[in-house]
Amino acid sequence: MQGFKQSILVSIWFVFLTFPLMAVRVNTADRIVEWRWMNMLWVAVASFVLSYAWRYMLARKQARNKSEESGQQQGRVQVLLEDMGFRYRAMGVLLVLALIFPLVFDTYQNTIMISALIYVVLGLGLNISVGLAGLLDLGYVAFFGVGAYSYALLNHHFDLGFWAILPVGGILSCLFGVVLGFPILRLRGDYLAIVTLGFGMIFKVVLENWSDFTFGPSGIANIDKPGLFGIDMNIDGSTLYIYYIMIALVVFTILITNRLRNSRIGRAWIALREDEIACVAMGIDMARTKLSAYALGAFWAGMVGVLFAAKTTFINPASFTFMESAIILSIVVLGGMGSILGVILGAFILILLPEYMRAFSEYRMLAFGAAMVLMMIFRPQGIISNIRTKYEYKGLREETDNG
Amino acid sequence: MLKINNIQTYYGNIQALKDVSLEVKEGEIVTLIGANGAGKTTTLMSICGITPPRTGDITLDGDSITGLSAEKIVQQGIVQVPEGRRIFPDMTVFENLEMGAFLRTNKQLVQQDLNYVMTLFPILEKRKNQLGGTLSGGEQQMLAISRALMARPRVLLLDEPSLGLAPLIIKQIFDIIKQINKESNTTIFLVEQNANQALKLADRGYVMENGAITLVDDADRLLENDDVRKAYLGL
Amino acid sequence: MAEKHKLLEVKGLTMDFGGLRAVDSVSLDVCEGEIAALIGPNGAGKTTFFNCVTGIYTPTKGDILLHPKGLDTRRLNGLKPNRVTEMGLARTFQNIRLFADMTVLENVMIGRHCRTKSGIFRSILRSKGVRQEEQEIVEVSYQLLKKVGLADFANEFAKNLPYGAQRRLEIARAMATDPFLLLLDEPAAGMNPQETAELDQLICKISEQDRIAILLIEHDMKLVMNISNPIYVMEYGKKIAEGSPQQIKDNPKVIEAYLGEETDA
Amino acid sequence: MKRIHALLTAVTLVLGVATGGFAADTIKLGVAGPHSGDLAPYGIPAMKAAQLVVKKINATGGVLGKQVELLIQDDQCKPEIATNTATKLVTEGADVVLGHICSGATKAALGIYKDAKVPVMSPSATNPPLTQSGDYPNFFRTIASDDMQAKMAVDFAINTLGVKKIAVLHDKGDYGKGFAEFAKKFIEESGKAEVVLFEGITPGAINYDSIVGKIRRDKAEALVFGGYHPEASKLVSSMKRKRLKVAFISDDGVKDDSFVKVAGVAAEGAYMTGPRDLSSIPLNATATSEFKTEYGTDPGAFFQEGYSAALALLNAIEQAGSTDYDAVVKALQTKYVETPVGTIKFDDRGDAEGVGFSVYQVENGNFKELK
Amino acid sequence: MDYFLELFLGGLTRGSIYALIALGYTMVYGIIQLINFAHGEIYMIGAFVALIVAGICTIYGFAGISVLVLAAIAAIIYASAYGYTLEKIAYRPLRGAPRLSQLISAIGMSIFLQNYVLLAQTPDFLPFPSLIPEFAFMEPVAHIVGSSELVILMTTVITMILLTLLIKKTKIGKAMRATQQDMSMARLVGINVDRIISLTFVIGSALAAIGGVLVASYIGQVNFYIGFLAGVKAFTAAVLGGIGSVPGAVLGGLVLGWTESFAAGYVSSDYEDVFAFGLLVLILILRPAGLLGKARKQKV
Repeated sequence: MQGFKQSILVSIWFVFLTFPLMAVRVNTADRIVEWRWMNMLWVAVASFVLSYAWRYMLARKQARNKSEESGQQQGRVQVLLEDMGFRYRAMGVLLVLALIFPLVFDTYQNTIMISALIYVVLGLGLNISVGLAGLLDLGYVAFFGVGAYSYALLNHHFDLGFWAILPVGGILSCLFGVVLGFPILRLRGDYLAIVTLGFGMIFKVVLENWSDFTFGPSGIANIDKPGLFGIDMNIDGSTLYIYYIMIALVVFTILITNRLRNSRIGRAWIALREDEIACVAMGIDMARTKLSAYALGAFWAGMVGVLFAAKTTFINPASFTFMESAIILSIVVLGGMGSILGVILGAFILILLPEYMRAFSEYRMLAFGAAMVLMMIFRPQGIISNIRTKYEYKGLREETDNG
Repeated sequence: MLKINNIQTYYGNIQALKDVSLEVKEGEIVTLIGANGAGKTTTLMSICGITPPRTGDITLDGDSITGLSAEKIVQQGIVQVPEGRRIFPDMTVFENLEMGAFLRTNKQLVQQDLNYVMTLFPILEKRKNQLGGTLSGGEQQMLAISRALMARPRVLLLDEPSLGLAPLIIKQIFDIIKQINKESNTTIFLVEQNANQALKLADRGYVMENGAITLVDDADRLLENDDVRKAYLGL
Repeated sequence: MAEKHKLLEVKGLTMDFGGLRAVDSVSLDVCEGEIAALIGPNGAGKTTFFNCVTGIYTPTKGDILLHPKGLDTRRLNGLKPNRVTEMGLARTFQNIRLFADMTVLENVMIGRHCRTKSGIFRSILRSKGVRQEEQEIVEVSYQLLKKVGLADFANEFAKNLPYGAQRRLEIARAMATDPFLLLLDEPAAGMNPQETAELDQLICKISEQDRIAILLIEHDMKLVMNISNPIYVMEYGKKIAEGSPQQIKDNPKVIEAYLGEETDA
Repeated sequence: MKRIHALLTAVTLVLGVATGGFAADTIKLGVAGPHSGDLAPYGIPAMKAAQLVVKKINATGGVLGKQVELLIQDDQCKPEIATNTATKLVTEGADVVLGHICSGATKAALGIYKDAKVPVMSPSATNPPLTQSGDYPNFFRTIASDDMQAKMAVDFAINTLGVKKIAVLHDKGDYGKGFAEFAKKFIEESGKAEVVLFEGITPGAINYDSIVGKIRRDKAEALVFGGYHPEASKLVSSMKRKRLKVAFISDDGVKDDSFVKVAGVAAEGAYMTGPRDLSSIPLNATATSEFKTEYGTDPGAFFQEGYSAALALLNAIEQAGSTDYDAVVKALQTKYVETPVGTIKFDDRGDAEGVGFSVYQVENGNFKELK
Repeated sequence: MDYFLELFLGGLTRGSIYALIALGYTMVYGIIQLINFAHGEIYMIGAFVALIVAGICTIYGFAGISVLVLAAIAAIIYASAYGYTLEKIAYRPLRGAPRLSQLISAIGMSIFLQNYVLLAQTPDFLPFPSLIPEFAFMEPVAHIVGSSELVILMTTVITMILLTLLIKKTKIGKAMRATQQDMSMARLVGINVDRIISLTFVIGSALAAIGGVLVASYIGQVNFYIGFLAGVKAFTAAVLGGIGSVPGAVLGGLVLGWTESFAAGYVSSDYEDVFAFGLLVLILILRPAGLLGKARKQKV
């Protein structure tokens, strides 16, 4: 009964709230006022129903928090994922699936998949600085842009090929990260976020204005696709080719970020995220560690930027807006900060879902925004929370053997 | 008047209070003493609703106040002077006092209390328009007590009013606590590390160790009790 | 008796925050093999003193000198915390500062960071040397966990440990940096008597077996009196007493500082 | 292993046959452009135009006796999404494509259409290299390219208005900056006037007072602006507020009813280039009234061009008698078609012949064509 | 000289708008340390509601400054209601969650609100009826300042004075300051902190709505996307001035406005934004807490 009353109130409140925007449509240009009373009914009904769902979910979340406090329990998936054997097998299956995917589906699907894979690498790269080292970067797309423009420009002026530039793009972007990283290392948290946001914006403005160098807003067209011993490929062929390059790049990225994460450097990043002061007190050089995380994150964006330019064959500053940075960040956070598998899943969901929801194209950004909020409220650890690394201790085995 | 029955308070997974029970009767000065980290501050925060206990019950005049929000508890007349004084640093002394009377609506009575605390601590009158953060430690403590008095508390909770203060000022402050207790019949629950001073002031005392009450007695007797000394100096 | 080798020598350390003098020309030595204690009522400036020594604050005045055995004397003033740790001085924190979302073992492994050196590229390549180093880190860390009695929890998240265990983990983590001097900030806070007793043994073990000198801040007097000598007492930022446990116990100034003025009792 | 391989081959074969083997019983018209996001106002009118045209044609029996099916895809004007969109349209079997709207997205997508042999017609992509570079033989447009407009604007300023000092501004976008750069080039080439100021303004900024002050300081007699109407209205309003009286000359992106309605009196006297007056063309009136009955408002930007492009594409298929690429392209290049922008055919680079351009001036809230 | 004055005033106009919006960021940040990324959208909703009210009025034949006032009142009410609801839905359930989660939620809300207005209304730019009576100054004053600028400046000044009075003099304002300075102490004196947080959102939103109405009537057009850039700029202003500090937000807004204006006037408007953000980076490097911000000391 109380819930009913509450829902009625919520319903009334939302009718009031949405009234001017939903019920009225004014076209001041043509001097037309349109009244849409039916919308109010929809709002009333929807908010009534949703408020029930909302309360139910909140109650469930609270119950879960309680049970976690008294004793922790893990989801079944999480347990399964921590089983190394299962992980290796699952990865093998995924890889096989990824390899036969383009043979089964058409070029469009491949193109979409390439986009998603690009975001996988971007997510994994940003995951290094945000997920592992805890440095919030809202201008990450700039590094992506550096990679894309390095290829586009070097290809345009010097006719350098994709394979030559792939590492160069990464390295340039990495250098760019170091140069930008230096002055802002002492900034913490939110300040870092706003400064990186500023850098992202400056980057775009420079792209737009420095016409002599970047060709300004009209961009660079006819960028070469990746070559394969000079074989001429049609669109299907080259899409397929790029798809496999992309798969290789993703595997490469996963391999290396995974190795980094489980290395001495990676542990230092995580420690930095957890507690800066304890971290330096343990003898970790904060400046160097931060810088390495920032620059390595940039490196992947640069690499995949090269591939991006090669895939679209045309780039202009419009591809490097703040929204892109926000989407990449959302991938990392939705997927689960610090978790490689999570980031991959996050990228697939955020990039593929809107693609396949094209039918509802008008509503998909609305849903996207709402999903971000709801995820944070009801599953803040992301789809897959970070999996703890287990280290093997040789001595232990010997001891038990002997004993 | 204020009664705590078997409360257990946790910070996350860590149990800070283990089955704590104690009672403060009307008009009394009761002190809770113990070494650092024993759980004294947590006891106060549990009473005030900032860290509500997970189990157990707290009553005021027989009515349960467990689980009430902090502002409701203030409304009931339980007001705390927290550890470290917690003056609003960027507000003037006068504004800090006003904040103390936040829940009160009778302007006349508030004015009356304002005059009262100004007579208790004449220095505050002088510092009226100075920012709270610029006061000295002793002045801040006086301000913190005055701010709490502005709420006309029935039970005044004091958390380590002697912390970091010079002996002379501690004495001054303890005298005034006594005065407050006498003049306006305010019940006082005093948490202190400075056992000698606190026990001299109080009627009764509780000794806390590791989140549990280990001794209860009249203050005079506790003052003589060697166990108290042990709890502190590990003799 | 021969003069003991001074490992840490602090001379006239002063720290001001704005107008507030939190530490007022405090001098203190820690010699080889000692378990020294720094005590005093709340707010006396002990933690600030620690923070100055470990490089978190740069002191206003005074000298902090480290005399590692067989090496040159180093002046620590103004060095960054990580440099101080590299020189062999490790610490724990009053409000436990573990890496909550890392496992117990990983926490200790972080301590090994400054004693290992594989860089980014070698980590990517994961050469034999790196693997060996990793294994060594794991083994050293594991041994340390065993020493503090946490080996069974190696793969738990640090945040899920009970309070007392977290404190011990902090000690293990600090030990992993191979210090010759360990600074413990209230290691017994929040522990129950049994845990405190275990801690007592652990600290003695560290001092005797590993030959690490210890300077601790502690409120648990029983612990302090049991294990430490000398004891330094601070009040209002100043050092008011130093000496053996017995001297400290009998020192009226100390008693006054702790229990309040007793003159008219 | 061998078995898996065989299976795979079989799967691919079956799928290949399945996709390739469908009998085409409809004519598929792809429509691509921004339908969401901040640039949606430039994409949606063309999309609606296509819907109107198809509805009308289907009602009268379709093309070549087949119904026309619309495949509508949103590209948000982003190059990377445009390539996905293009691939999607190609795999769905679009015979011809109306789009894309933004030049950048168009450039990114064209390669895919070219490989798939799909003729593409944009109602709005005015970037000159699209037709002039010769890289995109499958590209057509129903709008004149930026350089044509810029040339006309500059000629008008120099020869008709006789100004000597010109400020050239743009909105940093590909369209606006392209136009401005051409304008600058033509002014300098003419030798009759000088460019005293060439700058980009920030779209979305609260005011342009600084730049207006600068125009005054540099004593420009005319302002040539490349960009869209929201910034243009802010500029002219700012100029009016600041009592700066210089001729304002802009492009087709500004020749929009919204410009007059937003800027109000400040718009009076402003010049802009645009397709020549279409009101005399009967089809134009028809299209507009169709839109008004359907949606109740005035059509927005690029509606006429979109409508024309849809007509031209479908007409070409009808004329060619099939959806064969070469035949359709040939029909586009040879057969005239009546559209709201005039009776047009396309030259071999893809620009529409017969799309006339004029200079307009705002007079009493209307665009008046200057002969 | 009058060129300088012109730039100065142009910057002042811009800056006062930034300041109005920045106040919302700074007040919210001061209390719960959250970057309310959706604040720009609240500004946009304010402008849109004003447009709807003013549009209906003018279409039915009313005009003049009273319509503007009515529109402004509606905008303030609705923006406040949206701000209030925003806090309840997107931020309150996340109280105590990691900062990053809150920020993501805020970004999500920003995207949601933008698209909500896009779908419920129109993607087009809509003209805002001109309701401020134009009156002309004499030359050369006229080309430095006009009536719309005067309205903006006066409204801003009055709003700032009212806000200052509210914060300094009223009980509720003092409670807000107390909460900002020490949240748990504020609870201990009986302040309902949740209510104060809601109120902060309401006041911040109202200020943004005022900014929205001013801009809408000044530039004469509104669409669903205007909140983004304004939001980013205002946030920059807030950080520049020292986030959490109310006078800092005002100063930051003005400094940013002037920087942009002078950069555009004396250098080139091509790189206006580069100057704006460059200044931000520079100031944060030199004074990490912003111009008037106070560095929070971290307890070790």
